[in-house]
Amino acid sequence: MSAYRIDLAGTRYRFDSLAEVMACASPARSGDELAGIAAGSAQQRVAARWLLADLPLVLFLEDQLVPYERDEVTRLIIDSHDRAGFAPIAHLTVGGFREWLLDDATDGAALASAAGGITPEMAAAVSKLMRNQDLVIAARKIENVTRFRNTIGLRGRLSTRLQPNHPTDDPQGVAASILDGLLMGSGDAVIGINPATDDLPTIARLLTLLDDLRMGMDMPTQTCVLTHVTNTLALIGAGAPVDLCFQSIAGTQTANRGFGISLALLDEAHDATQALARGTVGQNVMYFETGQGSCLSSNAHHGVDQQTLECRAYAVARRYCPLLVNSVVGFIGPEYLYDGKQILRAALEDHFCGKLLGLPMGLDICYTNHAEADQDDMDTIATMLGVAGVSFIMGVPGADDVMLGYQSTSFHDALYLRSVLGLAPAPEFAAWLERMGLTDPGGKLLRGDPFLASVRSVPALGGLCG
Amino acid sequence: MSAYRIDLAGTRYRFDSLAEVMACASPARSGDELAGIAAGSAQQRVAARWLLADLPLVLFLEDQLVPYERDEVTRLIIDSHDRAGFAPIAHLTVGGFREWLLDDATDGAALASAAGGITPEMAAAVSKLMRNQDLVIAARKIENVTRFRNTIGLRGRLSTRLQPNHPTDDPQGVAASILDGLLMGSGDAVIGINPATDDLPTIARLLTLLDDLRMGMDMPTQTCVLTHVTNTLALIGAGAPVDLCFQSIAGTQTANRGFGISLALLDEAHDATQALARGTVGQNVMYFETGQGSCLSSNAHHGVDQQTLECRAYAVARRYCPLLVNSVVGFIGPEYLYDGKQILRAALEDHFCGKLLGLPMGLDICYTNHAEADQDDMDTIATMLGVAGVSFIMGVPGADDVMLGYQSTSFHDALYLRSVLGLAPAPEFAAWLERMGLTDPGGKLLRGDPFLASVRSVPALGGLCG
Amino acid sequence: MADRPDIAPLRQRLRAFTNARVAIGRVGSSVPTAAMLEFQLAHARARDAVYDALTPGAVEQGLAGWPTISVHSAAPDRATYLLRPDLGRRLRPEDAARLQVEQAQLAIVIADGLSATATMAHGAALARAMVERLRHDWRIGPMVIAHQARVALGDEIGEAMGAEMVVVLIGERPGLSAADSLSAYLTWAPRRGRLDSERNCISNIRPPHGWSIADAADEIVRILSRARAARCTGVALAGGEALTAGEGPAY
Amino acid sequence: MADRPDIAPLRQRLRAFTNARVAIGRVGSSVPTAAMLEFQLAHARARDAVYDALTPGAVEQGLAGWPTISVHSAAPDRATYLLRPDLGRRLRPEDAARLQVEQAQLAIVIADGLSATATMAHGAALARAMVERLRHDWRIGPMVIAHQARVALGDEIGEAMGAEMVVVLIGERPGLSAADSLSAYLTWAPRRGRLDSERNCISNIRPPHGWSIADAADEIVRILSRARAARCTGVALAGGEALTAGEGPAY
Ligand code: B12
Ligand code: B12
Repeated sequence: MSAYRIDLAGTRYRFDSLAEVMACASPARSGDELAGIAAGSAQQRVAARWLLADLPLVLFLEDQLVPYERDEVTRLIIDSHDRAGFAPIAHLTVGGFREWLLDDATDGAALASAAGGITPEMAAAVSKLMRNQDLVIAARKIENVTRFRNTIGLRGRLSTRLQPNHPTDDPQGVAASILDGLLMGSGDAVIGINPATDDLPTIARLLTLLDDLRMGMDMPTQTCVLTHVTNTLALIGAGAPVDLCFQSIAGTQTANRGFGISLALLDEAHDATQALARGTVGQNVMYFETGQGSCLSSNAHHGVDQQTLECRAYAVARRYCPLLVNSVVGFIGPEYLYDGKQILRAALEDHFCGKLLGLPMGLDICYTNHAEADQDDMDTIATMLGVAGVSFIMGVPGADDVMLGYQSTSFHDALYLRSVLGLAPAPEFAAWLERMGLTDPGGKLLRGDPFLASVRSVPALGGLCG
Repeated sequence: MSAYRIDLAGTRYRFDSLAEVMACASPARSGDELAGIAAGSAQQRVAARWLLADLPLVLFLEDQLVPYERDEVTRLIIDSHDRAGFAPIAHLTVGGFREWLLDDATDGAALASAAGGITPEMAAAVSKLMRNQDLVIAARKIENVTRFRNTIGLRGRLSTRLQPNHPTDDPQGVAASILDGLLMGSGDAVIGINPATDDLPTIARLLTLLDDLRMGMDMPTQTCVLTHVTNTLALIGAGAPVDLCFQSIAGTQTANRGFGISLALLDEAHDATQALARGTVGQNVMYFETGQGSCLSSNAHHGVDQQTLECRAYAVARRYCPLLVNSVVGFIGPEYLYDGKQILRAALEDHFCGKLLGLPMGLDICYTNHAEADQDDMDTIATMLGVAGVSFIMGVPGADDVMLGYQSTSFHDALYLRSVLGLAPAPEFAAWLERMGLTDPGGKLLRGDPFLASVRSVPALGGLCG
Repeated sequence: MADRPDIAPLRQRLRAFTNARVAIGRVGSSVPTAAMLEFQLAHARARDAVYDALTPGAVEQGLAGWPTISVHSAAPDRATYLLRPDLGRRLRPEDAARLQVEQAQLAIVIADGLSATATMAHGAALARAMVERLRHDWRIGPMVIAHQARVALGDEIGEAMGAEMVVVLIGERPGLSAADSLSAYLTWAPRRGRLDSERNCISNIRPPHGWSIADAADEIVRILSRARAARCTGVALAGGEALTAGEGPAY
Repeated sequence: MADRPDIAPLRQRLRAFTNARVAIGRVGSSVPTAAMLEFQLAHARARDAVYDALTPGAVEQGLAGWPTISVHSAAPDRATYLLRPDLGRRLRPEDAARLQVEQAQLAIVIADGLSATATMAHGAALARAMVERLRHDWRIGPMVIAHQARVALGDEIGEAMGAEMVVVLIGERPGLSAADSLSAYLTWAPRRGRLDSERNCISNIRPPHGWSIADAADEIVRILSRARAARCTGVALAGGEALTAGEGPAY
């Protein structure tokens, strides 16, 4: 750990560590203020950025923000670093890296082959030098494609996680939301329930419900109950129909311990899920969720800013070639992301950094009622991410999650994005929607009456279809 | 003026006038708070919206927010109301009007033929019920095309006003900025200077400079010095090369008097400018600027909210079939639009309402240093407007207007929008850019060396080209 | 703005199974006006619930004379509370001393959390139901009414009162469809620095839509007695339910 | 991050004619890193200028002993000032009375406006240059140093002092490239309710880039004597310059 200094407009700024440079270079953010590591003034923030711009990328391989000896995530990052991928950018400063990313000559292929050589810290650093439009331009270039029963992340596509939560995990309540979502063209990324309970029999029942629905309607998609990875392991052992293994992950070993996980446990879960070999077009089996603030929230932040820590969670994720990764960007509350502006910025950073590191990034564009945000902000964030090429977003009935007490994107929001940006669902799912009479050949949503008639015989839909 | 009441969630809300309903239904905005007419609580705001949603559109033809007898803008609105255009929507409430606008069955043609039947107050009212995404969806449908030496407002196009201001109106300083802008593909909407002075000889010199440059480079675009309409009339009289007649306008007679104008004066200016017949592909000759807050700023707001007054300025504008209209949305400062969120919202409203009323809407996406906004906000606003189909934006060197002391969009910002949204300049100008070797046949910007060589002979460029 | 006649029946069927905003219809890609305004009203009310202040009188009234003591966290106001959860987890210094004279085996805290609306609606009733069930087995102190409180404030309160166990009844962050939902967080051997993994939680206490008061109180009693036997709460206590996956759908 | 070598010459040529941010180069569609950071630094400094406080000492020092009197507008702080221009146009009540004892023909106000940085940089020097030129023709009162002031605050000040004319030297809103630009606003027969069309303005006083102090003072003197003769300022006074359009380019 060495000190960093810069003279700017007649003032000398001093930072005691690389972590301090990174924290001060971040855009204003309540979580970094809560942690006491944010820049004290706008000029200090610019000074930190200027300093950062001139630091060589290789420095991040030497000066560890979280010590190698004490953190398995750092060890993962350093030990798996792809020197060959890094070669084309090894000579750059952070400021030069920004320009390389934005240069027209740097295309998707160049970015893909560099991904393994870019560490989370490098991604975080360069993102701090990027304006919102830079984050859009660079993210758009990157196409990270994954497959299970359909193909996620192709250019010109936008998928959705259908999120049919219910406060008491009532199967018919869940099914009602799923039916509503399908009628709105939602569900190609995954149909995924956050269970209200950790009770294994209940979760097993939900998994069976989802599998019966999927098979009954012959849907080319995957399902998931977002319970703890240990539960999923137990359910796999008991023969429950598990498509994807879900887990929340964070950027430090200690924070992951707070989540009750370790790399060893994730390795085990990944192997067990892949052994089921339930995918048809591919075998990406993991679904991870992340979100700025989780390390601070569990007191495991090592004085590092929340956005850099978020990027480190992506290093954990990419070890497992996940089908889906999404940042639940406004979920916890205003103590980490204060208002619509901070949520938007964090969403663009998470999306860009995740994609840069090679991940199939979706976003849970959301806010809580104690944050300074509203639907107008969600519309803005969704549009920006749509232009940036987000892989998937959430689909929640009417945007109101009645179990988790927050607002996410609605089925309508996805239709809006698809319509104004000319995007389509995953190709296999789009074909299914058309086959079922839910969309016309141009992909335009229809009323769905033939669909309702045809799925009346699916037992899991019980009396819902009338 | 009658009172309006509604019961909502056990509370009775009462509004003393339609103006009060409109003001309370507006999204939170510092200018309405300054005027003392904003909603006092979030619930009161929703109550006003609910009430507004159920009011019939025809009410706005009867209950005048600004008295007919005392205001020539009101008289213009009422006397020029197009009953035939209004017929298809005459039966609707404001809430139903929103749904009509968003319905897939309502296409651009339907909207164009209704435009003359929609009053500014109806447009303002429905916009208050629209989320940001609604404002995008509806605005996108509308294509208002105008022509002078090129064609502005076509779908898939984005034009720019090249704004080469200089603190002392120095001709070479102005020319330097113009050259920079052309090298960046800017200038198809207009090359327009805000003069630092009202001195007629200086303005005449600037007009001649612009005309010489345009002819010297054979550019299919128009030029303008944004001085007061009386000055332009005098300059026309003196034979100066005037392409477009500029004027700032507002939504009430009193506010316009504050600007030193009246409809009669604008009529005269319009006629005089058209008589010059300098257009080649069309004869739209007026260029208007507006901006929320101008009426309140001149104490001429009649207790009406600033967004409704802004819409009334559009009624003034459409009388003259202008080539260009733009709202200078964040120019005055935080007392009217507090932060990035309020500027964005106002920008989307102004853009949608202007287009709905039939205008070729551009936006000066901007902020001042005493507002809570920064470049990230500008990126967001520009992207949203790009998706919404804005006709033109400003192009200022490095986004920094060194004369007016505010930040607008840069040449780069326009390139960004064109690249991520697949937009092109006005067709005639795009062809010129290619002809001059400034872009390749795909529209991609080149280095411009052949252009620099070829314009070296234009006298107005003096020693600039080296 | 009325429902399209042909949408209403499906909506009614789906709405019978969930209070999620299903089958709200659409115009183009957009939400119909009425559904949009309902959403905005719900949002306005949820925002108000966040800023609602806990009036001790409202709680005391429901406690039928059981003694109370009011304490404040170190967060002086709502704005600070929202941005500084660390302050909401610490007592205002003068209040710690006041609590030390109130020794008890079981400390019950009625806290505003993120919804004083929820606390005022259900806090006193649940506390009373707990007392009825527990007074013979536990020495219960005065009800601690806590302002600008986070869950972990219970740790310092319980520690000051020398309690074996603390139960914090606290307003959950208000959702659009539920601004009055209460949670109970149970912590064995409360003391500053306890982790959330060392607690248990019963959420969604909200008659008639969520847990009833009686059922929630029974569940709390059940956990309390298991905790006393195991001398712990949290993940160490959880588990025990056998997994019988594959038993077939229950719908 | 260095300039591309082939861009520098054009940049140098263009920059010689304007301080606009011309020829900053591009990477793809974007601004190069160094130019972006320069912009951000300028923005940070302009923001600071807005919040900079006017220290009367800094102004008094430059006035070489000329008496001063400090007044405040009705806007109690900067945040209020920014949102409530109406308050910045009214005197704090106690200050009006203090001014009434200071009768003068010409009132000179040195006001913070939107950039105390500008006021502290050039306010005193310009006021002194005015006094030197005017003291024999005008009875000048003490310099009024005004805090949280808008242009129109001069109307109430001039009225209280019984002045024929008020000159307000006030900090312009800071731009990115000029955070220290001063304006002079001149109003004949100042009284509350005057319109902006009844004033004249000299802006961009900012040596060495804008008006020099001497030239600005001369221009103010010129307008003052014309105003005295015409007994008005504003649009009624302006004009007079003959139009000689078509005289050909001057570049
Ligand atoms: C903001 C601004 C405005 C705003 C003012 C509203 C507001 N609420 O702030 C608006 C957009 C309304 C405006 C309008 C005009 N402005 Co103006 N404006 C400015 C700007 C960019 C900043 C002013 C500032 O910082 N003031 C300091 C703060 C503290 O003052 P304030 O009390 O908050 O605001 C008052 C003054 O700004 C004043 N004011 C603003 N413009 C003008 C112009 C004149 C001639 C006068 C007498 C007063 C005046 O009105 C405000 C309300 O009382 C300056 C540029 C600059 N470098 O100064 C141009 C500037 C002052 N304006 C200018 C002009 C020409 C005009 C217009 C005549 C344009 C037109 N052709 O219609 C109108 C007329 C205003 C009027 N009613 O008489 C010129 C003045 C040139 C000159 N030397 O006379 C300037 C220098 C810009 C330029 N170079 O073109 N303006
Ligand atoms: C916000 C929230 C979180 C946040 C808390 C961080 C924060 N800074 O607020 C995060 C995302 C970290 C979180 C994590 C988890 N949560 Co949680 N969370 C919630 C939520 C949505 C709101 C909580 C609230 O309003 N609290 C009130 C305020 C005033 O309290 P606070 O002091 O500000 O915040 C504390 C509590 O929220 C507490 N907390 C949050 N979740 C949980 C879960 C358990 C089991 C415990 C003991 C405590 C706890 O931790 C916070 C910090 O001390 C509730 C839903 C609900 N309806 O209540 C679910 C909820 C409480 N969480 C739940 C679960 C299952 C979890 C996890 C175990 C998920 C997982 N599988 O990893 C983890 C574990 C947390 C831990 N470290 O032990 C369940 C609990 C079910 C139950 N009856 O046991 C709930 C009810 C949601 C649900 N139905 O699925 N959660």
